[in-house]
Amino acid sequence: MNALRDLARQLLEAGEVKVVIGYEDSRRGVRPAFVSDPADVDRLIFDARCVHNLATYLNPRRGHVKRLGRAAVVVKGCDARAVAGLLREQQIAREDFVLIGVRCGGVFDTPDATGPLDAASIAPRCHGCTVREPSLPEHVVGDLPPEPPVGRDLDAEVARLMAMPAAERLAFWNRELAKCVRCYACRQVCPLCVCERCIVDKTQPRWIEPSAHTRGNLAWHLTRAQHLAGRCSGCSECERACPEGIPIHLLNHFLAGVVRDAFDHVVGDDPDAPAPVGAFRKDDAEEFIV
Amino acid sequence: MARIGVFVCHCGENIARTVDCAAVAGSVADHPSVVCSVDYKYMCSDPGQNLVKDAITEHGLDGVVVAACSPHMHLKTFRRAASNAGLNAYLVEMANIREQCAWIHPRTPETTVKATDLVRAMVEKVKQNVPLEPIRIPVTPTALVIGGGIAGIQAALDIAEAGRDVIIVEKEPSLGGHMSQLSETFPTLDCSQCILTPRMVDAYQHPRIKLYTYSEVEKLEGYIGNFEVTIRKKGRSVDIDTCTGCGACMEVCPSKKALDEFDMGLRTRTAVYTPFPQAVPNKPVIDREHCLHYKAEARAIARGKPVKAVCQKCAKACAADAISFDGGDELIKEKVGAVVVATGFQLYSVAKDQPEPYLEGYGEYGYGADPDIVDGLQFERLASASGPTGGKILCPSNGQAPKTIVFIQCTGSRDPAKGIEYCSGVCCMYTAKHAMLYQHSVHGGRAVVFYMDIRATGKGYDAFTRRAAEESGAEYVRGRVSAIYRADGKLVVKGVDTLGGEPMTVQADMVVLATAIRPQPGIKELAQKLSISYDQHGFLNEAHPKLRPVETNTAGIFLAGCSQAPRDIPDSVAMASATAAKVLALFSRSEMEREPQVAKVDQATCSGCFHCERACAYGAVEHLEVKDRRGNVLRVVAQINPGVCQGCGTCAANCPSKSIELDGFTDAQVFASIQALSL
Amino acid sequence: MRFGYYPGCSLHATAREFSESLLTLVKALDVQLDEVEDWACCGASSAHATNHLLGVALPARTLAIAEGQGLDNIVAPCAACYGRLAGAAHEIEGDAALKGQVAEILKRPLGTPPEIINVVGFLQSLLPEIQPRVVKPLDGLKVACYYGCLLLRPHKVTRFDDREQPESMEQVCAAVGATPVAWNKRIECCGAGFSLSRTGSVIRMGREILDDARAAGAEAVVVGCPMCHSNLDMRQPAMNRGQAGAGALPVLYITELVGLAMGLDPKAMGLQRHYVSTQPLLDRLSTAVAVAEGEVS
Amino acid sequence: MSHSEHGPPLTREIRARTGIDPARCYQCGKCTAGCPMADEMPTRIQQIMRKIQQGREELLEDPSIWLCLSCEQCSSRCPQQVEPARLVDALRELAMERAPGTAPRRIGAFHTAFLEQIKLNGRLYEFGLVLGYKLRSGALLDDVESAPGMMARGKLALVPTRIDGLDDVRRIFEACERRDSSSEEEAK
Amino acid sequence: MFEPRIVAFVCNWCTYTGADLAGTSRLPMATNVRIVRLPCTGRIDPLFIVKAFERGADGVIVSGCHPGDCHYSEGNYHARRRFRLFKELMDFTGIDSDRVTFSWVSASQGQKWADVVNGTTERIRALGPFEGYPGSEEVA
Repeated sequence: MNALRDLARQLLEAGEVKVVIGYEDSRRGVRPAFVSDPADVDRLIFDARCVHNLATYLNPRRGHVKRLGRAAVVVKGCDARAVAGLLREQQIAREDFVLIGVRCGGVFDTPDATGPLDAASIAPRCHGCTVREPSLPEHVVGDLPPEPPVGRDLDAEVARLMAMPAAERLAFWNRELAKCVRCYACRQVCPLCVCERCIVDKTQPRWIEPSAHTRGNLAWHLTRAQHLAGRCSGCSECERACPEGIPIHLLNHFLAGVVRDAFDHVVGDDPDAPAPVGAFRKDDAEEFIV
Repeated sequence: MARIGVFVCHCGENIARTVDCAAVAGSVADHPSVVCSVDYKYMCSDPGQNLVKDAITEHGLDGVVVAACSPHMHLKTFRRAASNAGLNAYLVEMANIREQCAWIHPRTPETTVKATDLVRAMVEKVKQNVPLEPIRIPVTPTALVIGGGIAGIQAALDIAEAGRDVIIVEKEPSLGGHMSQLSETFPTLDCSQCILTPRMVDAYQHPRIKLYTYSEVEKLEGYIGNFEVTIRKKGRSVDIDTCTGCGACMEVCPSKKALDEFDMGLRTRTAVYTPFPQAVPNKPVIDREHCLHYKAEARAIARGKPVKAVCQKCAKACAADAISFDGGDELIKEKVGAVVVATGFQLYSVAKDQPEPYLEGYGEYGYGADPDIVDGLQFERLASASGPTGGKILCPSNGQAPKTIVFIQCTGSRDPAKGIEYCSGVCCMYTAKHAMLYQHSVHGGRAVVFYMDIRATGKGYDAFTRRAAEESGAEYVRGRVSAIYRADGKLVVKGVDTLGGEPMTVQADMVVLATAIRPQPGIKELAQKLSISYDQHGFLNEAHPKLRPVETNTAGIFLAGCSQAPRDIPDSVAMASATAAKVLALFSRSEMEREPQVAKVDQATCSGCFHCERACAYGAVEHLEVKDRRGNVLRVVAQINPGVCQGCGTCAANCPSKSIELDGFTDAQVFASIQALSL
Repeated sequence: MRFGYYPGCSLHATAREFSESLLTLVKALDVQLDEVEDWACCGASSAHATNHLLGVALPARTLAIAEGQGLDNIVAPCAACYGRLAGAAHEIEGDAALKGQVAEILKRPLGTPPEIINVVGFLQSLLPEIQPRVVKPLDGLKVACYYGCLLLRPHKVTRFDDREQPESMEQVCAAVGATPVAWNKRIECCGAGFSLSRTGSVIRMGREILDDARAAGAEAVVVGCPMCHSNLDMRQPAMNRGQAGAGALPVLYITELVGLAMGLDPKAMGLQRHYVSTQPLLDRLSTAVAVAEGEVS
Repeated sequence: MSHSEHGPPLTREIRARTGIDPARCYQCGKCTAGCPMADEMPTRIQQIMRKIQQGREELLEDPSIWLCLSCEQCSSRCPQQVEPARLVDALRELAMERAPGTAPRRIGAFHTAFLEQIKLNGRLYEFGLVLGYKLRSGALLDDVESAPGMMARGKLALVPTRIDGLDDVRRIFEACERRDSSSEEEAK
Repeated sequence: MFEPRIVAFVCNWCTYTGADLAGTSRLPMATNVRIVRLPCTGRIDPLFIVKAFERGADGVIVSGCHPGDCHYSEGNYHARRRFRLFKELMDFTGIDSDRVTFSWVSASQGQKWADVVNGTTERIRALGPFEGYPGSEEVA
């Protein structure tokens, strides 16, 4: 914690950055904090409630954050994957910001969680985490906390669904997607939704119906999932942001599995690693094509 | 409100037999914004076309749908007709109610319904069509030919003869390439020099051909019709224009130890040299690795000492005063419209040291270290009248004529264990030639040819190999050689006769290895400079293995000769002429006209993720900086170069925000078709 | 320095001088060899030729024991044993299924097998120790280094410096003052596998090899394989029989040659056990040997 | 191996046992050219390869497969990396299982005597080997000259050394022989 | 009998030409399929398929050049990856991916095109109308 604050103070005092984007405590749990005054660095904290993927504030769509000036962003190993994604797609330039990596022992599902971090309360994305020690950031602070408890595994969740008869699965998703009110919170929070003009906002022609109806909803969520395939950093902020509690991250997680098995690619935090998007292998499997 | 005309063709009975054309025309007539809908026996006939033209003027149509055969058949026809009538050609579409309806369905109501649907869908599409103009790209009618071997010379001459300018870049000091090293050529056994030299001179003297020898391509920028090439002219130290080619410099040069590349190291040459007597231009160059002055200069610089003039006997001996030790490399820029890559080949070496990690030499052949184990090109030099032995085939070790000679085909080729799995194509033929040349030169000698298969598919080729076996009496033995070593002064060749099923050992005086053909060293670097692709061995990739064998995936860049795959002289020459034809077609007009089916980026909504760039096989996507008034870069967005874009639309489908449209198949057009057809 | 050690059957009998010379040598170099406990025969040259699994399982037992002993390498002087041990290690490493199968048969766990070192590699690695101890360089004794097959092949197992033109044996010999001759049959097989069963063939093959060595001017043949040795040494009279000008050509283990250069006692190294007398050769080097004996006794 | 389902039974069996696809052999003969036994083999190694491709069962009775020294020169030089020596090992293995006693008497005798020794002592007792071999092969008078020489040179131990882990060795033999019979059944 | 409506998205160079060949060879085919001609399978966005279903199609055919034959040399490779994702996603969301036929049909494979058309039609007939959108009628 002190290391984090000291570093933040140095960066601000040295004028290396104008703002440090990290986490702070609040009555309703942890929330993102924007610290621009060295005197305020003690607001900054990091613990298992720091769920948010702050990389999203580097997303070029967030002009208002940009206007705050050069930023230092606190990222967990998993968040760094999103930063790498933005770099990979030339959305941001590495020299324009500073990364403060934090060693992570797993996080809760929600930022207002209380009690111990255990199998029940830990976020599914922490399952089998390999990036507790971030590698992309120029600064890494804190000691490596103990191995996180083994909790829910999304693969199991996917398997459970795939085990259902197709009709049941369809019913499940129709039920879930029917709830969607098309508030696009999933899009807003996503660090990798970088489009200047999202496809749902394209009117000529209108590929995706904007009305909150299963047809448009399905089209929207299928499209969103595909646009994130091979790019999604797995932070599942979309799901947390969803006011209707739709398990939308499952779609991303499922496709991540497909990308891994079919294209032999796993999204990592190396900005220079080639992405499977807009790429192919001549021997990609095609058993589904007659 | 659009004004669409629909014209339903009977195609004689072809369509009318199963489709009720009148009904189709009738039911489409009251489709929204259809202002005229007629059917006629033969739409593609003159009266039929006139029907369309008249309707365009009469009804002021802004869209035409011809329901007839496949657009592959007549779309151009009707588009031409329409533009003659003053309607933009790209406002015309065809509904295919023949191949994909009338001919595959019985005469039932459903068939007519389907035909109507297809027409309606096309009407909906045409409503979304916009006028397009063919894309015109200015063309610089000058060709760059990389490589001055037979392929390069042929391409250059063909293009120049057709009245276009050509620039040849050859990395050696002379034109000619490998062909100039050959003694005779198969299948006619005429002398290589005799047929090649005139071509070299023609190319040299041609008013439309500019020749850069001892030069290499440094950089290529731009796109089809509009390339700019940077050429590195290596320091020659001899002024070609003032040099008279008298050769006095070579006589006085004290450095005589350099291995003669042209003679494949079978003799040495001086540091200032012309590669061979018929060299074009016949002007020497100073080899800075071996020249005493340059060696001293290098040493001095290394030690940080002042550079002093050393030797320079050649300069003193030069009456024309053409030699200067000051000049270094020179970079020259030229504008060209097309590029022919004819960089040729090198021979695989059986030596232990290999240029690529995946290649292995032949330890079992003593890595070819024995002086009497030579490769194909060395043998050519031994057999060549201008060669080190004046055309007598003699063992390098002792200058004796080999009483017994062994030729080994497929050395390196078709040998995955050594790293090369492909067939080199020419070895069967030149080995047969070698066997004949040997028999002509060493009477009563014994020639044994170890081969795997005889691949002699060219005209007169098989007869040629038969002659080698039957008339010249070369012993053809099918089998690979396991080992070669020297014992009691002989080269012991441990082979096998697989047809007889017997091991077979030959005591030979000379062994000739028909080593594999490999692309030139540095080919991959060149390919990267030209942004064209290559296979794992470095052979350059053609655009389509069957239908576009001399084109690359980069428009305006073409391939000739061994740069693309192992080839013999006739094939290389034919291929070179093919590239010339392609180049000349491109140069036939001052502007290239291309179908306007290209992608466009909506820069307002592009977020610059460049998924499009990754997906483009043609490198048509460029980065465009969007700047504010003060010139600060706000965003970088994608921009598509219409000259390079081929119109496949892969970028459009890859664009997450649908900020790319493909003219002719815009989202609006596709959307309209889907709407109409799914209901 | 310590190495694991697998003598193998023949070093206890037909190749006694090989083990004697090796042990004398390591003593002089104060290198310690830890013998694999209760090792069994590697199965060469019958097991792998008739039952693949057997050909792997037998040496695998030795590997497992050595691993248990905590040896991370094993010197296997006998080229046949070396081939079988290294081969087995290579195979079980490359084939998890086989590894499991063998482990089950052995009722022993199989981890990462120790590195198997052949006698040439062993001596090469010891050259820094050996060279300073060379009291009497072999003043240019012309030797034909004979690799045979087992040391060299399969290349993917032995990873010898060069499958066709190896040099490591020559390097060792040159390092102790001998002059390796260039000859052709270095990597040909001598047929030892058939020494008993097809003596005729073996004589033919051995003869070709010896003739080539002589033609190259060799005064001795140097080997690293007991089978080659017993073959070229014991059967040499038969090989030379009826060969005009085929003088007896001593066949030395490379350990013996190095030992002589270090002035070690020829008797201790078992040179008297050879069929082809080594005496003329010893006389040629007599002065050196005399000095050496003085030191040893 | 991807093609293990193709080809005649023998070809399939060999492919299954070695993981090498005999179809890769393109009959260049480099194996025969370098084979030290080529002159003595009725069926040359390259011809053996061809017969494996054809699945010719008579290979299992062909003495040639017993004339391979396993010197691996062929494998080392095979352009297609087919490893003929390895395939021949597999053939011998098969022959022992399916057609025992087809090995030329002396060679068979040698192998049997050899393995007998290992089974008995866990190590090779060469004197025993020689005796066993001679009894089996009937080559009683071969090499009589060398035996005494060996004694004199202390090269023939007169008592075998037995290892403690003999039952280990026995178990290994049993397991491997079991596998033989089982794969024999598979073959049937 | 249920007559499904099937939309086919095909590339201009291989499959469209193959379909023309099927026509010139007069190969009988079900009348249920309507072709949308596109330059290349690379142009096909999965949304085309989604939209077709939304608009009432019961089945979809997607067809282009065999790998290595693409007129644009790589378009079909990119398409193949897109289709892989889309197909898996259909299965995951329970939309029967049997309603979509992915195929490579070359310009010379008229018969194969006929088989694809008839096969798909039969399959969709068996599956019945597409009802992936409960309450579709609300806005339809």
